[in-house]
Amino acid sequence: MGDLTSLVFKRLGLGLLTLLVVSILIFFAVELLPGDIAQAVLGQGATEETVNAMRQQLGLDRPAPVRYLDWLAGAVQGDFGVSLVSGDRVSSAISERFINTLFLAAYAAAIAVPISIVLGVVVALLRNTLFDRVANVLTLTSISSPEFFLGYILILYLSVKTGMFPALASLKSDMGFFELLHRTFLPALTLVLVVTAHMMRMTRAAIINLLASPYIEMARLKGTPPWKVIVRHALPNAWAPIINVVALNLAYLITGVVLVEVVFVYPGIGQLLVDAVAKRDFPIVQACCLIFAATFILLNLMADVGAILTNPRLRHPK
Amino acid sequence: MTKFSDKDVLLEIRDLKIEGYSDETWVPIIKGVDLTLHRGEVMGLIGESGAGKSTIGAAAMGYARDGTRISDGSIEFDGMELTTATESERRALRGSRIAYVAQSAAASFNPAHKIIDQHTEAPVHYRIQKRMEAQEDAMELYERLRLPNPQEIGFRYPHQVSGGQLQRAMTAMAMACRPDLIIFDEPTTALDVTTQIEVLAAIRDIVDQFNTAAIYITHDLAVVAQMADTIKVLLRGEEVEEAPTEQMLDNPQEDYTKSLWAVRSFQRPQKSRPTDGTLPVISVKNVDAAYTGGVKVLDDVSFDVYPGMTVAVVGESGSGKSTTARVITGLLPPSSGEVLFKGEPLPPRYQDRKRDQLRQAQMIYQMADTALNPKVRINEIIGRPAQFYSGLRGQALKQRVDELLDLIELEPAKFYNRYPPELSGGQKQRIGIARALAAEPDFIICDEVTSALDQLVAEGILKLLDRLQKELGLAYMFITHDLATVRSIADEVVVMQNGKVVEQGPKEEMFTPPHHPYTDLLLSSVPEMDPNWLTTLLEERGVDNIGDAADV
Amino acid sequence: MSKKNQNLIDRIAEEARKGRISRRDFMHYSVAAGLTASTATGLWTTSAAAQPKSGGTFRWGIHDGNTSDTHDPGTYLTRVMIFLAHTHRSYLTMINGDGSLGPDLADSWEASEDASEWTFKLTENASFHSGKKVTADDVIASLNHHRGDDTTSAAKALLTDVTDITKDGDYVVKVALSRGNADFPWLMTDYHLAICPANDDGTIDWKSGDGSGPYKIDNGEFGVQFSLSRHDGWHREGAYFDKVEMITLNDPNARQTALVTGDVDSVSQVDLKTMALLQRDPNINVLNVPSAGAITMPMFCDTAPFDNVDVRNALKLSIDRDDIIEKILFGAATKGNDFHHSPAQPYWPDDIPQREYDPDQAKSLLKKAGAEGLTVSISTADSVSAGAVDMAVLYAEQAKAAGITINVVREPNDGYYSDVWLKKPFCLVSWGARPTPDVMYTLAYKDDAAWNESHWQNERFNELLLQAKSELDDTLRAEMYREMAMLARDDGGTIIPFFNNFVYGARANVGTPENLAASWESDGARAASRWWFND
Amino acid sequence: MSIFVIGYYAALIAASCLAAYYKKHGAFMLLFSLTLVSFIIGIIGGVPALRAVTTFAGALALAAGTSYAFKEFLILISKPALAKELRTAPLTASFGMFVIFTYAIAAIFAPWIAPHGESEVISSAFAPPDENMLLGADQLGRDIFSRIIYGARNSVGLALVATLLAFFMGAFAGLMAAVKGGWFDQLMGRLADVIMSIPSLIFALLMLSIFGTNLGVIVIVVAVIYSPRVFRLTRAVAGNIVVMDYIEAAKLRGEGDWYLIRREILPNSTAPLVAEFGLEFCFVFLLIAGLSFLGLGIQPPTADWGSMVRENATLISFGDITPLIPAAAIALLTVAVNFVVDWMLFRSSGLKEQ
Repeated sequence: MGDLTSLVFKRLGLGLLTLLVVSILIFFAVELLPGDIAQAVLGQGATEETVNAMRQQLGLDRPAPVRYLDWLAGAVQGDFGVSLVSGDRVSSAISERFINTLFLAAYAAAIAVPISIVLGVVVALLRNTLFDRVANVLTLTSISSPEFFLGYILILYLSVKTGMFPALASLKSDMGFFELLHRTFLPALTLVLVVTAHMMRMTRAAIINLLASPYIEMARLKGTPPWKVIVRHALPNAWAPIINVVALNLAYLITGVVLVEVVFVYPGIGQLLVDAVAKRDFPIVQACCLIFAATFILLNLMADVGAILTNPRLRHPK
Repeated sequence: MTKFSDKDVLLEIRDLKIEGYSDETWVPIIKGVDLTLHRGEVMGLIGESGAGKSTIGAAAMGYARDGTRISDGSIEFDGMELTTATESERRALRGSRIAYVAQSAAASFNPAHKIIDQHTEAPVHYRIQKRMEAQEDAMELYERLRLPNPQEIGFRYPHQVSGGQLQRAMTAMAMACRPDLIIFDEPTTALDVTTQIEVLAAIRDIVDQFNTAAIYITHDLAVVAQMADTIKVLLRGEEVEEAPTEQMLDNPQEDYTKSLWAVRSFQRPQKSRPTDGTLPVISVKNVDAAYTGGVKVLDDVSFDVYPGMTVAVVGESGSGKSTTARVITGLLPPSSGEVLFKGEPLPPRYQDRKRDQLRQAQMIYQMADTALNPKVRINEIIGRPAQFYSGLRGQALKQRVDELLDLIELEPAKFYNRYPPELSGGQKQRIGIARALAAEPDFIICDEVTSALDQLVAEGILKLLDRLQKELGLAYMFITHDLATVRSIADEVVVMQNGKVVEQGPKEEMFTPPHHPYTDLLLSSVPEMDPNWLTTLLEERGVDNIGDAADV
Repeated sequence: MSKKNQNLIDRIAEEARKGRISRRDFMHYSVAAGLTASTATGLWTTSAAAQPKSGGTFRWGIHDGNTSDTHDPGTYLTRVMIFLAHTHRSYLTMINGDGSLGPDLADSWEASEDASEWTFKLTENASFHSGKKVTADDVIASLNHHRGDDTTSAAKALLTDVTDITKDGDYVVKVALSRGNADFPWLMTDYHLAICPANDDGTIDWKSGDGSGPYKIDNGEFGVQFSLSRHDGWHREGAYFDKVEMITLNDPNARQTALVTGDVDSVSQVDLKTMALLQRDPNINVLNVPSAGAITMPMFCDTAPFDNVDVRNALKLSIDRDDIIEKILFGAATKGNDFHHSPAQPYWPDDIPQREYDPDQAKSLLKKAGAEGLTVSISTADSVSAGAVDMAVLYAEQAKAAGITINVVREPNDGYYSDVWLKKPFCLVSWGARPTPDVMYTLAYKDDAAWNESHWQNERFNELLLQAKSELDDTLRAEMYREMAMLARDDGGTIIPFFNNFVYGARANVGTPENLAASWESDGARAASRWWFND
Repeated sequence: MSIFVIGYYAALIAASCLAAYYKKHGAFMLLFSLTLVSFIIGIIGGVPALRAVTTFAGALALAAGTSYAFKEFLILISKPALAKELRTAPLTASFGMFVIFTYAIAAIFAPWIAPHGESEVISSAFAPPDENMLLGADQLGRDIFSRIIYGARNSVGLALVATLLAFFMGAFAGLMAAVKGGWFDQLMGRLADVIMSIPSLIFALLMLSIFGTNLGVIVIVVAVIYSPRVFRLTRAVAGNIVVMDYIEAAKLRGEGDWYLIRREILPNSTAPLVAEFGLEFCFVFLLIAGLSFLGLGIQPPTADWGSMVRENATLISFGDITPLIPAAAIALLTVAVNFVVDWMLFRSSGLKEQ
C-alpha cells in the first residue's frame, strides 16, 4: 500500500505542476484576447475616458506579470480573487454553477455508467450475434452525432411533439428533487447518449481482449458456462481499462458540456466560463479552467488508483 | 498394449480431422488421427511444434479452439460421442470427467481470484461438493502434491505463488472432481529443470494414486519417457507411430522417430585456451550491476572469452545470464567493475562506444520473432549493418548480402526480398545470425538461440554456428539453460546462480565430478531417456530434498 | 365630432371588445378623438370584453443575458439587464406605447426659452422597494453616477452637456445644460439613467438591486433568471402580474421551443426564419413592431475608395434592400433610405424619394469616379445581429451586378466593437433604437462625435443639427430634419438598408395593449408592467 | 386487410421457411422475429407502420447490396494482397468505404456535381424542393443540395488537414519521446497533460477568439488540441515496439534516433495509427462542427455543415428536416469512418473470435 500512497502523492504533485502551467497559459491567453474587460463591459458605449477610468479602478494598468503573481499569491492561499465585473468573490460566483454541473454530471453518470457496463458485458457475451451488430451500429451512430443534433432531436420528440419533458432545464431554488430530475432529464439523456456508447464499446473491447487469455480457455475447459466466463473470469480483469474510460467520460460530463448547456439553457459552469471569456473576466476564467483541469487530473488519478485497486497483483504484493 | 484390456477403453478417437481458419480458407491441421486410451493409461503425445499435439488434446475434450473446427471423425468418450453432442452436454464433461492442465500455470490461473476459489469452482458448479468440503478436499490434494503450507497456500493469489507450485496447484485443480481423464499440455515446458523434476514427480504420483488416465503432451522425449505408458509420435497432423514407451525408446521404427532420437548425439571436440599469450576477446572483470530500484542482479562476475572459443553461461531463470550480456553490450552500465575488449576497457554505456567497438560485439537473440523487424525486407535486415559499418552501396552491398545468405545456407534468390513473417522459425534464426555476421564481428553473444526452436532445427543452428566459428574464427558467449546444448557446443562453461558465478572451467572438467553442489543439482536434474531415471533420481535425493529445490 | 374621429372611436371600441387595448390607452385615444373623460369611461365599461386582469406569474424568456451582468446602471449592456431595469427600477420619463413621451418618476417637466435649463417635478407617491421615498437627492445622485472624470458609465457621453444638477425642494430637480437641447426629457428615458437610492455621500447604492419600479427582485442569478414580485404602491398604472420570472434564453432555438411548449409565456425575440411557421401556431401571438433600430454599413469618408461620393452612392445603389428585407428579415423591417431617422421616431420626413436597387446607375457612377471593377472588403460578425453575416454575403452577391466585388470578412464575435467598429473602413454595425433623430445624429453623424462611424464631415448638416437642437417650434424643427436627411442620404457615408422590426412572441393567453412601444423589444422592455393574462 | 399487408406477411413467412429449410439459423431467427414483431407493430401502427418497416428494410437491403457490390468492385480492381485484405471486410466496413468514397468524389468534383454555385442565390428563402433544387433552398435562397456538396469539400477538407497536422505533430512527438525517453519523454508527457486538461471546446474558443477565425488558425488550434491524444497513442504503441529486440539490435549497431523512428518503429505502428487517424478524424470533425455551431467556424459564404445546422436549427421544432440534412451528413460520414476503423482495429488487434 505504501507504493500506492507514494504514487498518489507523486501524481498529485505533478497535477499541481500541470495546474500551474494551465493557470499561466490561461492568464496569458486571456491577456491576448482582443479587447479587455473595460471594453467588453462597456460594449458599444465605450469611450476612451470611461475605459481608462474602469481599467484604473480594476487595477488593469499594472503590468501583466505583476497581476498574475498577485493572483497566484492569493490562489496558493485558497483565495481566487473577485470577479472583475461583478466584484463578487470568485468562489461564491462559481460554487452554485459548479454544483449544478456536478448534479447534471452525476445524473447522467448514474444512468449511463451502469447501463453501459451491463450492456457492454451483454454485448461481449453475445459477440458477433445480430444483437451485437445492431448495438455496434447504434453506438457508433450515437458517438458520431454532434451533441447539439442529439439535443435538438430529443427536444423535438420528447418535448415539442409529446410534451413529456420540458425543453428548458432552468433551475429554481424551490424545486423538489423529483421535479428537478424531471426538469433536467433531457440534458441528462443527451449526455447519456453521448457517453454511453463510448463506455459500452470499451467495456466490450476490454472483455473481448481478454478472451484469448489462457485463463479464459482454462475456465472454459473447466466447464464454466459462457456468462460465467465473462462475468467471473473476464470482467474482474477488465476493470482497469473500463475504469479508465469511465473516468475519461466523467471528466467529459463535467468539463465538456458547454454545447448541451447552451441547447437546454442549463445554468452550468460551462456557460459561465464562456460568458466570462466574452467579458474577459480573468479570475472567473482562471478558476473555471483550473476546476476543469483539476477535475480531469483527479479523475485520471482516481482511474489509476482504481486500476491498481482492482489489480490483485498490485493489491496483494508478494 | 498388454497392460490394458479392450473393455477398459475410455477414449476412442477415430479418423479425427481438424481444420484451422487462416487466409480466408479452412486448412487441415489434423489429418485423420486415431487414438485409443484406456482407463488409467498415460499416453505421451510427442512431436514438434505444428504437429497438432495440443489440438488433439483439446479435441479429446470435445473442444475446438477459436479459429479451429472439428471437420470429420469421431471422438467417443466413455460411450458418448462428442462430435454430435450438444455444447452443453460437452461442457458438462469438462472439469468434471475430463480435466485440463495448461502449459503455463501462471497465465492459466485467473489473476483476479484466489487459487482455492478457482479450485472449488468446478466441484461447486457440478454440485459434487459444497464449497467448504471442496476447500477441505483442495487442501488435501495440495498436501498430496507436496505443496508447502497446504492449509494456507490456496488462499493466495496466483501471482503470490511460484511457477512450480502453481503448476502443481493446477494439477490439484484438475483433480478436484476426480476426473477420468486429464490432458496435460506441456505442463513443465516453462519451468527450470530443477523445478521440473518436482512437478513431474508430483504429477506422476497423483495420476498413479487415483488411477486417472492422462494424455501427456510434450516435445521433450526424456520427459515423456518418465511419464507415459504409451508414446504416440505426431508429425504435421499425422501419426508417425505409436508404441509402449520402452519399445519406442529402444527400437523406434520410423525414420522420423529415429531422427528425433538422434538429435542428442551432436557433439564436437572441446578446444582449449590459446597458450601463446593471446588476449581474451572479452574479459568481464569483477562486474556488479543493479537495475533501477537498487536490487543487485550481478555480484562480482568475472570470466574471459578467448578468440575462436565458445563460453557457455548456464543457470536458471533469474541467475543473471542475460544481465551479463546486457552489461557487455553496454545496455546496462555496471555499477562497478569493467569489460575489456582485447585488453582495452570498453566505455560502460553503448552510446559512448565508437562505431567500431559496437561492430566488434554482435548479438543473436532468443526470439527470432522479436529480433527481426517484421516490416523490413531480409536484404535490408542483413544489408544494413554492412552498409552502416563498411559503407557498402549498390552492387557491392547486394553481393555482400548474397554472400551472407549463402553463408547461412539460405538461397539468396529466394529470400532476398522476403519479409521475416514469411519465414519459419529456423530460417528467422539464421537471418539473425547473418545480421550479426554482416558486421564482421570478432565476438557474438548467443542468447538462448536454440531454446525456442524444435530439436531438429536447433541442431541445424548449432551446427551452423559451429561451422561459422571454424571458418571465421569467431568467439561465442553462449547463454543457455539447456545443459544438452552446453554439452554439444561449449568449450568452457560458466555456471551462474543468483547473479554470482558459482563455478567455471573447461567443459570436460565441469561435466566430471566433483561438482559444486549447485552444478550437481543442475546436472542431475536434466531428464534422461531412461524411463527409470526419475524414479532412481527421486530415490537418490529423497522426497523432502526435492520440495526444497522446487521452492528456489 | 368629425367623421374621422367617429371612425377612430369605433375602432378603439372594437379593439377594446377584443381585449387588445388597455384601459389607459383606450382613455388616451378616446380623449384624443374628442370624447370627454367620463364618456370615455362609460364607453370603456361597455366595450371592453377583457380588460386587464391582475394575477398570475409571467414567465418571460429574454434573449441576451450574461453571467457577468451587474446591477450597475452605468454598465448595463445586455437585454436582460435593460429589461430588468425597466421592471424593477424607474426613470424620470418613459416612452409610451404610442411612441409619445410620458411621465414616470417625473410628473411634469418644462424648459427655459433656449431649452438650456430643464425643471422636472417629481411625483410624491414613488417609493423604493425598501420603503424609502424617491426624492430629488436620489435623482441627482443617479444622474451624477454617469458624470465626472472617474465615472465608468457608458452613458457619460449622453450627459456631457449637463453643467449642473440642483434640487429645489425634495421633489423638484433642475438640470442646467451648456447649450439648449429640446430633446432633453427624451434623453431621460435612456436605459442607463435608472434612478437608484442615493447614499449619504452622494453616490448611489446599485449593488443591492433596490429600485422604485413596478416589481421588486425576490431572488435571481445573473445570466440565469430573476424572480420578481409586484411592488405594491407603484406610482403608475399597470403591473397586473403578481409575479414575474425573467429567464435568460440566449439560444434562439431554446427560446422558441420554450415558447412553443409553454415553458415561458413570452419571449423577447423570435427567430425571423421561423416567424411564419410560428404564426401558424394558434397558441402563439407573434408581435411585429417597427422600430428605430437599424443595421448600418458605415464607410470611412476620408479613406479611399470611399472618399469619393460617387463611389459611396454606387455602393448605396447596389444593395437590393427589398431582397435583404425579404431574405434576411423575412419582411420584418422598414426599408431604409440611408439617413438614420426612422418612421418610429418623431419628425420623420415622409416625402423623401426612396433609393432603390439600381446596379446600372451604380455602374455609371463608378465609371464617373473611375472606379470600375471596384473591390472592397466589408467586416461583419454574428454578434452584430443574427443575420449580419448572411446579409453581407447577400449584399456581395447583389453588388456583383454593378461590377463590384465585395469580400465578406467575418470578424471574431468577441471584441467586435473595440477592434472592428470605428477601425475598419467598411463594416456592419447594429444600432439600438434612439428616441429622437437628434440623439441619433449627435451620437454618430456630428463631425466631432466620438462615434462618427463614417468620418463624415458636412458643414451644413452640423449647422442644422445645432439649430434644431434648441428649436422648440416643431414645424421648423421638422423642416430642418428633412434637409439633414437629404444631406445624409446623398452625401453621407452610411448605407442604411432597413430599420428592423422588433419581433417577439407571447402565448395566446397573454393580453397586450394595442400599441406596443418601439423603443425596445417586449413593448419597450415594459411587458411585465403593461401586459396581463386573459384567463 | 390490404393486399400489401397480406403480401408483407406472406413474404416474411416464406422467407422464414426458406431460411429454416436451408438451416440458416441466424437468418431464420431474424426473419421470424421480424414477423412476430410485425404483428405488434401492425396492431399498434397499422399499415403505415408496416410500410415504414418495409421502407426501412428496403433501405437497409439497398445499403447492404450497395456495400456488397462496392466491396466486390474494390476486390476486382485492387492488387491481390489488398484484395485479400478486403475480402475480410464485413458489410459495415464496405458500407463505410462506400460512403467515404462517395464523399471523396463529392468533395473533389464538387464544382461539377453541384447543380448551382456555392453561394449563388437562385430563389427565395426556404423555397421548397423542386426539379431545379433537390432539397430546396436555404435561408438566403441558395440551393441546399449544392451547398451540401460543397460542404463536403470544405468541412471534410478542413477536418482532414487538421487531423493530418495533429497526426504529424502528435506522432512525431510520440515517436521521439519513445526513442529518446528520459526528460524529453517526461516533458512531452506533461505538455500533453496540460493541453488535455483544458476542455477542448474552451481551448478552441480561447484560441480562436485570440487569433481570429481564419482557416489556418482553425486548423492549427484543432491540431494542437488533438495532438496530445495522438501523442499518447503513438507513445504507447512505440513504447511497445522500442522494447523489441530488433530495436535493441539497431541501437547497439549505433543507429541514430531518426533511423530508428523511420525504418524500425514507424512501419510497425502504422496499423494502430491509421485506425486512430480515423477516430481522430471523427472527433476533429465533430469539434469543428461544434465550433461552427458556436459561430467560430469557417468563414461565410463558404458552405460548411456545422454552420448549416446552426443557421437553421430553429426549424427543427417545426419538424422541418432542412437542418437535419447537413447534421445527418456529418453523422453518416463519422459512422462510415468508424465502421472502417472498427474493421481495421479488428484486423490489427488480431482478434479472431469466431
